[in-house]
Amino acid sequence: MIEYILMITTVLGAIIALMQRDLLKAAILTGIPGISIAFLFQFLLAPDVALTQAIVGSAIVPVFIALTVLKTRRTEEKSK
Amino acid sequence: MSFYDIILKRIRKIQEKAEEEEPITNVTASAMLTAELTLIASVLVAVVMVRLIHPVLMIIMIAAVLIIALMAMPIMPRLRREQNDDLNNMMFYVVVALGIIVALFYWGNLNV
Amino acid sequence: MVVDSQLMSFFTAGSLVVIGIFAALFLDNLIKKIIGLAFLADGVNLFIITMGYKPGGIVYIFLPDMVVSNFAQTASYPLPFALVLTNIVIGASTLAVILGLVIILNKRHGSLSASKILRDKGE
Amino acid sequence: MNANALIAVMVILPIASALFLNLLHKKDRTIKILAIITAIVIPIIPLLTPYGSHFFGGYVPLAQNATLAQGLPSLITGTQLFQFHPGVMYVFTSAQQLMVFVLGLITFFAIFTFLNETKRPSGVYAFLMFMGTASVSAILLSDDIFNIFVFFEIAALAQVGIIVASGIKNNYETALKYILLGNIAGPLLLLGIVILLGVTGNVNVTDMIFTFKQGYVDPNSPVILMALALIAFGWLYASGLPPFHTIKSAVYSKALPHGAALLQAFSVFTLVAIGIIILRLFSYNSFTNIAIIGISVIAMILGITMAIVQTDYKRILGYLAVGELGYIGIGLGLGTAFGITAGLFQAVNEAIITSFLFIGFGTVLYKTRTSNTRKLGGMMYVNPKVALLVLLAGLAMAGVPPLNAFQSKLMLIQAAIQSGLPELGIIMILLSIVTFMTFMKAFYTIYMRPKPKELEILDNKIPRSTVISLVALLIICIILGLFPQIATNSLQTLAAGLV
Repeated sequence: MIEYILMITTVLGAIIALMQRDLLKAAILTGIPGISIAFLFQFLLAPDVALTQAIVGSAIVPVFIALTVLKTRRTEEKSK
Repeated sequence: MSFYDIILKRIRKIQEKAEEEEPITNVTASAMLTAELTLIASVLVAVVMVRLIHPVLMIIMIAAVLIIALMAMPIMPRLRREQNDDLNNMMFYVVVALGIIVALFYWGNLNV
Repeated sequence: MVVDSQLMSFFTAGSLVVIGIFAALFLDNLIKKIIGLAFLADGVNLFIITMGYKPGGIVYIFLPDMVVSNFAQTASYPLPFALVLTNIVIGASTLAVILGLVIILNKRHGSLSASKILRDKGE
Repeated sequence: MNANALIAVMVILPIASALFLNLLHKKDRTIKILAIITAIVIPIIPLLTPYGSHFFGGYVPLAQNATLAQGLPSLITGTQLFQFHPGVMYVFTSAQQLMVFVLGLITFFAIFTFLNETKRPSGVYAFLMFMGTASVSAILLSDDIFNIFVFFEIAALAQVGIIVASGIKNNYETALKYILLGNIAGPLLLLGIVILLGVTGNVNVTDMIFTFKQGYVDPNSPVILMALALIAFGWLYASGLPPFHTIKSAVYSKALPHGAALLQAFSVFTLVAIGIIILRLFSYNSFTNIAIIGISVIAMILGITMAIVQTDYKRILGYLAVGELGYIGIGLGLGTAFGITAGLFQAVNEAIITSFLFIGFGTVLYKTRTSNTRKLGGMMYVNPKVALLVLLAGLAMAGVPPLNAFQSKLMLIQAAIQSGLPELGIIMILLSIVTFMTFMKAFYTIYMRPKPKELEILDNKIPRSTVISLVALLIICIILGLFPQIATNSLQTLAAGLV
């Protein structure tokens, strides 16, 4: 049962992260699909991959993107 | 006014519409014309390969290609504007090509 | 459970891929594009893992107190998992390169909009 | 077990020397010597290596492992389990020998010209060149399709690095576009690979073909068609066929001349390697060849017609290089042994000739710092010898006897006529004439027409090493043109194995 919740959070988290106007929020919310996918890997009998994904997907990728946002600009400008 | 002049005039007109910052010299116009003729000729020769499917279909398609080419005469300026360096444009064509390739392989496996 | 969890996992991976391609195609902001591409890679990884999953199987780590034949029958297929480990690392390093380029471009143009800074330069 | 270590050295040596070059930063003299030595050694290794296959970690198939094979029950020795390749396997035949040799040669000339045209060779540029060479030779050698994917990604990163290191205007934008598109194509290629893995159970191409042949899986199942389509899509990205021809030509035009010469060699050999994999896996599907021919014809037409209307001569060369890729694709797509031989021979020739052209036109950039044909002119009086060499390169690209592309294009046309498609021959002749016309237009505007007043020519004389490289490439062109059987004999066996 838990895996279905994880799948739903994965997809919803991805959509929500892309719907943010504040890029920092989007960057942080990128971690939600990452960590849900890590738990999914655990459920799908891949514990070692789950560890790697938990670090990369929930920590490294959001932090990289957040640092980029902090070094560039916070909000998404209107596209012409 | 011969057919050549008509094509040349239309090419220059479209170029002036297309890119104002780029000066229209004789070199660019004649290059455009060469590319145009190369395009049409090679497409026509390529269409001849339809004969492997059906000869009559080939004749119909060659006639259709000729008519379309003469209708939309300066194709090359438009084609050049399509193949620009804009990322969104390239991304669009890439995704479209992905769809086309997948569809073509399924179609071809059934029909070829 | 009536619905096969493996099938649902495949659908999740497919939807992640679709979301990623949509974001890369239709969102103008570069950060959003990059996040979408990260989702695309995640979806592919999830697809691979789901492919190696065996319903009702066990983890592919051979513990000393296991029977070999029983392990061979019930363990999930480890090769895709090794591929995913490689792919996660590749994705992270590529992401770092992309973000570095984005920072430099933002310094130059003061913008993150693909239609502004990655447009045709007419050359 | 015939584990042939030198095969691995072909990939490991460039990577090792690249990492080592990165370590000793700012020691220009040491870096120069080391890079030159490595660049000389890289083409020599394939000539010394005996044919065979290398199994990483010594994981040979059970059938070849005498110690394990004895005393195994028949339920293992009887099944395909006995034949499977458990580890990463590199195959080295005469065709791979020729291609890796040519790739190493182009790497040598690129490094040679780079080290003498730049004052301070320290930095990541040589590192990236060696990494790209290593990954493309691995793509050529590897029989393990996931290994090919990994080196595909490394090659993409190395190409992006070469663009970024060039320091030409707007190179960062082009690099970002290239890597963003690569992040769409790469995962989809991986998706196709793992679909094959899921269906056949392993990533070794030989084993996949074995499973197809033995009928363990249905080769016409829609899942495998999806894999075929996705792998073909990744192939388009790696080789720069449409819809990636715009970004690929932009990539060529944003790299320094020696870098561009190397980049086009990368894409040519990646096209050949992954195209061969596709043919080996999917040649049972008669639509594969048709699709390859169609894509190649589109690439030729779009590339060459777009090359005519450009004004930046590096962009012209980039589009011409993309258009010339179509000849190779047609050779591969014809499906006959003669056609595939012609295609591979054309690949070798084009890699040589296009790097010849890039390095030759690079002298113009070196003298004037501009690549816009509108601002250029009168370079003939500056250095007539180089102008003559560049003209010969253009003749070679157009396929004028006795230069090498003449032989391969003749073979391609013969193959097209033999397999009942003379239209392809007509298109190829027409487009090579237009190619020559395009080249002559660029050549005229750069070299022959009177020099514009506002064009100032720097008085730094062209390094002798550049001229030496050009002459050497010309000699290779003439040799391959006079004795094509040198190349074709070594390519025939691979081509015969594909049909």
